[in-house]
Parts: sequence; structure tokens; C-alpha cells
Amino acid sequence: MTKQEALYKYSLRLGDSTLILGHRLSEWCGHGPKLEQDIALINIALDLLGQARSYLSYAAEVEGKGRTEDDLAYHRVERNFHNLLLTERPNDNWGNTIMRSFFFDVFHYYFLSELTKSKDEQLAAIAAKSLKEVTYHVKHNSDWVIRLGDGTEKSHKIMQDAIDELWDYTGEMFDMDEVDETLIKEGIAPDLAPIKDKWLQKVKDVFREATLEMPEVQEWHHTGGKMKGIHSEHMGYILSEMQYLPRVHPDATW
Amino acid sequence: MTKQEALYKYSLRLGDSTLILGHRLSEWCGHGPKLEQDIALINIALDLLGQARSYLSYAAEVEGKGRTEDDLAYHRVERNFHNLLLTERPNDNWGNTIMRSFFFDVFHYYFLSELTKSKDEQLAAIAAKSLKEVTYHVKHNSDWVIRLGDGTEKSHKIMQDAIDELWDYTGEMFDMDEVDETLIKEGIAPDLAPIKDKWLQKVKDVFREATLEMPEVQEWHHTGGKMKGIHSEHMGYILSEMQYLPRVHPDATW
Amino acid sequence: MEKEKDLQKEFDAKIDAETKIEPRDWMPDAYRKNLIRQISQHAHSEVVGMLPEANWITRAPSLRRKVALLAKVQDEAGHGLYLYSATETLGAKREDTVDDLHRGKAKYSNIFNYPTVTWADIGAIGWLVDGAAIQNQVMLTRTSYGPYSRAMVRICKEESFHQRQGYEIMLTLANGTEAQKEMAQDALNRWWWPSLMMFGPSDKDSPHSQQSMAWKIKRQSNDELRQEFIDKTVPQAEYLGLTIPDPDLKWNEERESYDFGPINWDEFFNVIKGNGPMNKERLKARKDAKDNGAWVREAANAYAKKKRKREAGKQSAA
Amino acid sequence: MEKEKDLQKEFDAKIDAETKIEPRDWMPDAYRKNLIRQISQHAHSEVVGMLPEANWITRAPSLRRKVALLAKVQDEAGHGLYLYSATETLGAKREDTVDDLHRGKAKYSNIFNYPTVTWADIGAIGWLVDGAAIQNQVMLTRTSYGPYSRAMVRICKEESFHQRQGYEIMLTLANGTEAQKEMAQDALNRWWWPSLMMFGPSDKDSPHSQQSMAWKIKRQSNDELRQEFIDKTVPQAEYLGLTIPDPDLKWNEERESYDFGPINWDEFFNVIKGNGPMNKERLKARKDAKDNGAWVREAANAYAKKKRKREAGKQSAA
Repeated sequence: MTKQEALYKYSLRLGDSTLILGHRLSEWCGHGPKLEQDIALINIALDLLGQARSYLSYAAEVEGKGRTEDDLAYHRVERNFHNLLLTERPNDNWGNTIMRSFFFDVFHYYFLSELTKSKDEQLAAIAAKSLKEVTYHVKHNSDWVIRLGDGTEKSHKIMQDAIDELWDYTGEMFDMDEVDETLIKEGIAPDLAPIKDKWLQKVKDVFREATLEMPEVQEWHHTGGKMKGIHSEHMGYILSEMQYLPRVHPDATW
Repeated sequence: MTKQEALYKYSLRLGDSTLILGHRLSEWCGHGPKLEQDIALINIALDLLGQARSYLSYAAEVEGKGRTEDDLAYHRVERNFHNLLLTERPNDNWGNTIMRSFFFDVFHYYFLSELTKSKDEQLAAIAAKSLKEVTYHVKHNSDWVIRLGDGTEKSHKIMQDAIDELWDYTGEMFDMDEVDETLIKEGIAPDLAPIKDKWLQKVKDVFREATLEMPEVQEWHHTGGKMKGIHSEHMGYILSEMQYLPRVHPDATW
Repeated sequence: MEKEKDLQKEFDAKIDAETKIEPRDWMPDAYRKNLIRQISQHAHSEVVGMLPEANWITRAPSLRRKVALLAKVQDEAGHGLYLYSATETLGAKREDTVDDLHRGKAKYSNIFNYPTVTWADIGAIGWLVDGAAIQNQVMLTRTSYGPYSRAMVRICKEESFHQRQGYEIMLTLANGTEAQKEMAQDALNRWWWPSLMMFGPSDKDSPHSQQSMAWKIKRQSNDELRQEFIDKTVPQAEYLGLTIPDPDLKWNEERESYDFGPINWDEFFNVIKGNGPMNKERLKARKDAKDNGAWVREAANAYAKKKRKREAGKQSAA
Repeated sequence: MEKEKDLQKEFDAKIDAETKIEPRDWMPDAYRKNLIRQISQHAHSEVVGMLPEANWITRAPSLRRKVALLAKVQDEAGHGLYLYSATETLGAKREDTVDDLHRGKAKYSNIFNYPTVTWADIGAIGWLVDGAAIQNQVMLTRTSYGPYSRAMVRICKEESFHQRQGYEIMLTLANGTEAQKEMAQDALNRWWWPSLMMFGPSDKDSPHSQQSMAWKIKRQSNDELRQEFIDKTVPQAEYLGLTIPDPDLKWNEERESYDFGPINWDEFFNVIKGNGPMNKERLKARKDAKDNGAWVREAANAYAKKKRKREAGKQSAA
């Protein structure tokens, strides 16, 4: 695998995860439990979508075939999307929405902290800008995990159920393959193993404060999205909604 | 308006209503309250989709531009769909699903009974074939309205709520415009006014047996789908899901 | 009694002198009530108005448009909050105000009872609906109640930005493919008349208007505002190459203003009464949001209580 | 005791003579249990197997395909019902049987724990999954228990029809655009190995197999069935112009059969254990269907009771 190929795929993965999580969060718009929380969630969605645009533009640039961020977002088929399966989990309720974001945010924070040191200037720059945003995401969603975990009996149960539903999707964040290895060698991508340790520690700390039970770390976890583009059955519905209009009018600009 | 134009639009309206209601019912597939009811609902969905194919094929034939049933189903934009708004109401629960079908079925039955006498042989033939199927639909869904209306306190409330939600969408079934008038003159389409009376009587009878309250008939009701192609905000999601694949691959055959 | 008379005089003098009334100032009960009604209606409109636009966020046709739309809806949520705060300066409780909305007691702008059926509606809403709102809001920057006036100054800036965005969407569509042009024209056809109705009934049929004008809550009449909006918007439509769906629309040399056709007020009052395409669904969406979020708000309260207790415990232990 | 021995002898004689065992016949407890386990697993597989296919009904790319797919899923629901009835002839209650599924006690075919990610998966499932099922079911038409054997005769006919439909979808894709061909090959890549695993572990690792063969519940071993399936399917893939994802696949002149590469049984057992992509969601979908439908079933029961009471009232009054 050439460095360019790896860099293209790497940027795509980052772009897809932020895009799809941003999409899921934006589904809440107008339907949150309180106006203040609607605003906060939209804020996070906006940050993620902004990051997605940066990564996808960069992926298109690296690819060098004249495609744009919109070509990648709207004219790729499902099997060529490489987001984490975690990001496509449905919004069953506000609790699993917060938990999904929390799992991702903590990873995202430690990951970006390392990516700022990337030898690839573009990635380092995106990471530096994103890190400021994600610092707020982690704070916001950790606070909510604690508040809801240690709130009422009902909220505690909802959050514990959310953990049970989502836990098996967290392992994929730390999987590495040839793409990572190629870029780690070049000093472009961080090694995900130490990030996993930090992630586990932070999650544990927050769960302790939230009075939530920390699941055991299993060997097995869900995979497929990030590396193979094999998604859950939710992904097709996301894309049919998101891409419909540009697919109907392939020659239009908007 | 020429007879041909009217006939095209008329067939389209019938095709779209049966297509979209068939789509809504098919969403239940695999998720019904009991296997037997899954099977019954799929049966009805199959009938409706079969009828939709007949009407859309005929509309395409009348139009005479070489389009097919699939061109009409998959490559028309929302504003050119002319189904009843009733048929696009979402499946909130099994109760409003049954109620929506019941309202439509009763209309459909009396309507088809008249349409069998159409001077347009093709429409008369589709009506005759469909009438047999719809006779079963009315029976099945009337029985369920009675069973659920006169079942438990909870089921009664769900059914009464379903009536409240859907009632304002029933009036559109009986609206007539130039399309109808043109074809009524030709002896092709039935007058909907007497059908409305029969519909009201039958609904009243079933509601009485079901111990459900019959709402008052208001002057105002929802309109837009059948005549103007102005839909509710649900329609866009139906079409993006339904049409996605052919829109992604406009040159493919399946 | 004597005192009240003095206060009333003082109030009237302030209104005359264009001095803003502030929360701690004495004000007539009717003035207070009128303001609460108007500002909370405005707040509800911002919040309910999120829904028709939110309907297109997941389906926006480019990432740039998606982000802009999401940001716009966020601004509206912010305006809602800001306006609810303004009603609180008048002694209204936000929770009660919101309950009035959910119980159908309070109104919101009727325009949000129409569905957004194509992407062009997002353009049309920005251009026409925000355009009409700005017409009204610019006037309200000069309203006599201080907090409302200041809220309007802030809101107007963002609304102008939204309006330009909306117009730019229309411009792109109008210069786009045949299908896009059609989409743009169709959106104009559907949103034009409801936008004109946003200014409210004709002056002669507007119950609150006269008193509001006297109090300088309103500074221009419904019909004046509507005419200004039309005069401003018609050339914009011409620039887009779109046709305003009014056969009676015509430049009146004498008035230096556009004559326009009769407005279908029957439709307007029918929709206000509840018989609009989306009335029930809009309220249901807001109520569902509240109901589905009850456990979250309860949990947040319970946690806050626990936390306070723990901290009190720590302090007393120290 | 003596009597039991006689009965056992009689039973054994029937098995030897290829006489079907019928519901009222005496049968060993273990035979009964084994059958209930196998038939209910089969029933669960039909019902859970509806889900991955139902996932594409609303998105089927032509009306003809949509109707065919919906009809197919309906057939599966019918097979489920038919098979639950067969377990009831053995004294199992359908409700308990279904509860076992929901509690994770009963298994269903592991293949349904994979997602259907493209339309081509609908083709591949028809071709490969139904193909493998038929291989097994044709054998089961000769199974020793009468009602099961007869259910299989009926089911096999419909399954063959489904399989031809699936193959025809693959054929259309394989002869379609570049993107469609890719889709077809990708589906084959993902479904090939799980389909081979449908026959169960190798004979040496299959706990129930030997006894089932002795009772003539099963008539061929897992490995035999798998080999037959491969030999039948490889030429079909060749005709489609698709490549089977097994580098070790090779015609063995001597055996007149295909050699094939090692099966990843670790994956198989891991998925069976619950660690497949869709295990949790499949069970959740079935449980949700049951829970959300509880009020419907309760209402139907309540109504039936009322109706009986009313009719009894009428009769006693008459």
C-alpha cells in the first residue's frame, strides 16, 4: 500500500465517522428534551460536520481525481463508506445518543491530541482545530453521562442499557490495519494501542462517578465499517435519505 | 382537459394510492403482533402492490411516451405523485395501521364496485380483479376494528386516537375535480358523491359495533396529495427509501 | 389610586419621549399582558419554526448547505431562548408559556403550518418567510419595551444573514437545471401568499393593532409592513427570473408601489383555527419532544439535588 | 417396563421398514425431544429469516422484484407457522417454543445473523441460503417423522421457487452494469462461507448427528450434504461469471467432486455464541414485535371472551 493510498483511506475513515455521527445527531434537531440541549447537540453536530468536510476535502485532494467533498459524501455507495459502526447506531433515545457520543468523544479527544503531532501538515491542522471543539464535546457528554447515570432510577437504567447496547461497538475504534501501519511508519498516524488505554481509563472514571457499571473488555467486538465497508442494516437508510436529492439530480449544483 | 389526459391522471392517482399504502403496509413485514397477522397484512400489501402495477402500467400506456410502471414508480419526483394523503400516514402503531386501511378499504370497495361498470375496458377489468381482493380487505380490517375497538380499555383508546388522527384525511377520497368530471361524462369514472354516503354508513355501522365514536363530518379536510401533488412531510422519506436504488443506478435493469 | 395615576402619567411621558420601558419600571397591566402575548408568540414561532426546516437537514443536497441550514436552525433555537427570557422579564414563567403552546392556547406564526415539500422550500422560507419576519422585526427594534427592542436588534442581524442565505439558495436553483428552476418556481407559488399573510389581517380587521401602536409596541401597521415587503420582494423575484403567483400584481406609478390581488383570508383564518396541513403534527412534535425528554429533565433535577446535598454535607463536615 | 420394551421394538421396526412415525404413535422420549428441538429451530429460522429479507422490501429496485420478495417473505412466515404446528403434534406449545427463542435458549440458523447490505444480498440469499436449505430439506422429506416429512414436501416446492428467483436476481445483476456485477460478486464473497456453514459442523464434531441418523431423522451427514451443495453450486457460479471466494476450490477428477478450502469454524462458533453482526438485533426485532403487539393479542382475547359470553347469553335467553 502506498502512502498516498493509505492517506486517502485514512482521511476517508475520519471523514465518514464524523459525517455519519454528525448526521445522527442532526436527526435530533427540533426534538431534544430541552431547547438548551437541542442547541448543545446541534453545536456538536455542526462541529462534526465541519470536520467531516475538512477530512473529505482532503481525501479528495489526496486522491487527485478531481472529486470534491460532496462527490465523496453524496455519490459513494454504502460499501465504500468507512465510518465506525458505532457512529451509525440509531437514536433509540436521548440516553443512547449521549452514550454513543461519549464513547466516541473520549476516543476522539485522545486521538486528535496525538494527530496534532502528525507529520502530515494538513491532518495536523485539522486535528488542532478539531481538538478545541472536541474538548468541549467530551466535557459536555461526560457531564451528561454522570448526570443521567447518577440521576433517577429510570435514567440510570436507560444509561446502563445504552452501555450494554453500544459496548461491543467501541472496540472497532482501536482496530488497526495496513492503512494505520503504513501511516504510523511515516509518522502521520498515531498508534491506537496507547489511546485505547487512556480511553478505558477515562471511561472507567466517568462511569464510576456516574455509578454505572463498566463492562468487561472482551476480545471480540463488532467490526466491518471502518476497514471493510460492511455496515449494519441501518446504514442503507441513512444514505438513502442523505444522498437522495443529489442522486435524483446528478447534474445539478446546489 | 382531453379524455386521454384525464385518463392518465386518473390511473396515476389510483396507482399511487395503492402503491403508497402497499408500501406502508409492507413496512410492517416481520414486525407484526403475531405471525398470522403478519401474513394477513402482507397479503393485503401484495394485493395493493399488484393493483398499483396494473394502474401504473395502464397510465404509462395511456400516456404513450414509452414509459413503464417502474419509470412511474421510481423516476417521478414527489410533486408528481398523486396518492391520497391518507395512504402516506405513518405506521405509528398497529391500531392506526388497521384504521388507515379500514378507512381506505371501505372506500375502495364501493369505488371498485362502481368502477367495474366503467366504459374503459382496462379500468373495468382491473376493478373486477381488484374487487375480489378488496372484499377480503374490508372484511379483515372491519373485523379488526371491531375486535380492537371492543377489546380492552387500552385497545379502545388506541383505536379512538387513531380515528382522531386520521379522520381529517378521509375527506380527500371523495374530492372530485376536472379529471373526475371529464371521465364521469365519458362513463369511465364513477361519481364519488354516492360512494361517500355508502362509506359513511358502513363506517358508522362498524364503529357502532366496535363501540367507537363516529366523528362529525366537517366541511374542511386535508387535501393536496390527490389533485395537486402537495404532500405531507412524510412522503419525501417514503420516496427516498423506495426510489434510492434505481436513482443511484439510472441505467440499470433489475 | 392617585399614585397609579402618576405612574400612568410617567409611563405615558416615557412612551411619548421614546424612552424605553424597562423591566423594573411600572407599566399598565394591559401593556404587560399584551407584550407577554406578543413576545411569547414570537418565541413559539422561532421554536415551531425549527421543524419545517429541520425536516431537510438530513437531506440537504450539499455539505455546505447542510451545515448552513443546521446553523440556521440553531440560531432559531437561540432566538427562542432569548425571547422566552424577555417574557420572563415581564414575570411570565417559561414553563407556563410553553404549556400554553402545547395546550393550543398560545399561537405561533401560521406559516409554519405548511409543509416543506422540496428543497426549494428551504430557499423560499429563508427568502420570503425570514424576509417578512425581518420587515416586522426591524420595526420592533424601535418597540417601546427595552428588553424586546434589544432582543430584536440582535435577532435582526442573524435573520438578515438567514435571508441572504435563502435568497442565494433560490438563485442557485433559478440558475440551475430545468428541474431546479421548476422547483424554485413551485416553492415561490406555494409560499408567496402565506408569506403575505404573515403580517396579519388588514388593519381594519386587526384587533390588537391600534392599542399596540399607541403603546409604540408596534410602530407600523400590518398593511404598511406588507406593502413594504411586497415592494422590496418583487424586484428580487424578477432578478431570479421567477413569476410571483399573483395575476393582479402591477406597479402603480402614482403610489410608487405595487398593487396586488386580494388575499384569501378565509384560508388564513381556517389555518389559524387548526385546519392547516401541519398544525397537529407541529404541536405533536413539540409535545413529543417534551414527553420523551421528561426523564432527562427529571434526572438532571435529581442529580442537581443530590449534588447540592453532597456539597452541603462536605461543607458542614469541614 | 416390559411394555416399553415392546413399544421400543415396534418403533425400531417401523424405522427399519421406513414406516413413518405419526403423532399418536409411541416414540422414545429422546426421539421426541430431538425432533422438537430440530423442528422448532427450523421454525425459528423461517421467522428470523424474514428479517434480513424484509430489510429490502421497501427498497426493492422494481415493482416486480418488490412483489416477489414480499411474497417470498410471506411464504417464510407460512413455513414458520406450519413448522410450529408440527412441533405441536409432538406436544410442544408454540408460545413456549417462541419464548425459548426470545430468551436465547433456542437456536435458529446462524446465517441470519449476517446483515443484508446490498440488493445483491437478496439474490445471494435466494440462490445460496435457500439452495443450502433445500439440500437439507430434500433429505428431510424422507425423515422418519410423518408430519415433519410432509411439511418438508410442501416447503421444498416453495423453496425451489425462491431459489430460482434468487438465482435470477444474480443473473440479472451479473449481466448488468459494472456496478451491478460488482454488487453480485461482493454478495457471493460475503455469503459463500456462511452458506457452507449452514450444514453444521463437520461430522466428527456434530454432537446430535449420529443418533439422528440412526433414527432416520437425518438421512445424510453434514459433510455429505455440504459436498453435494458445493458440487451443484460451483457450475452455477461459473455460469454467472462470478468467482467463488475460495482459492483452494478445485475439481477432483478422482472423486468427481470439488475439493474446497478449510472452513473458518472459529467464526461459526463465535457467531453461534452470540458474537455475530446481527444476533442482538434479530432477537430484539422479534421481541419488540411481540411486546409492541401485546395489546393487540390481549384485545383479541378480551373480545373473543366477550363475544362467547354474549352468544351464551343469547342462547340461554332463547
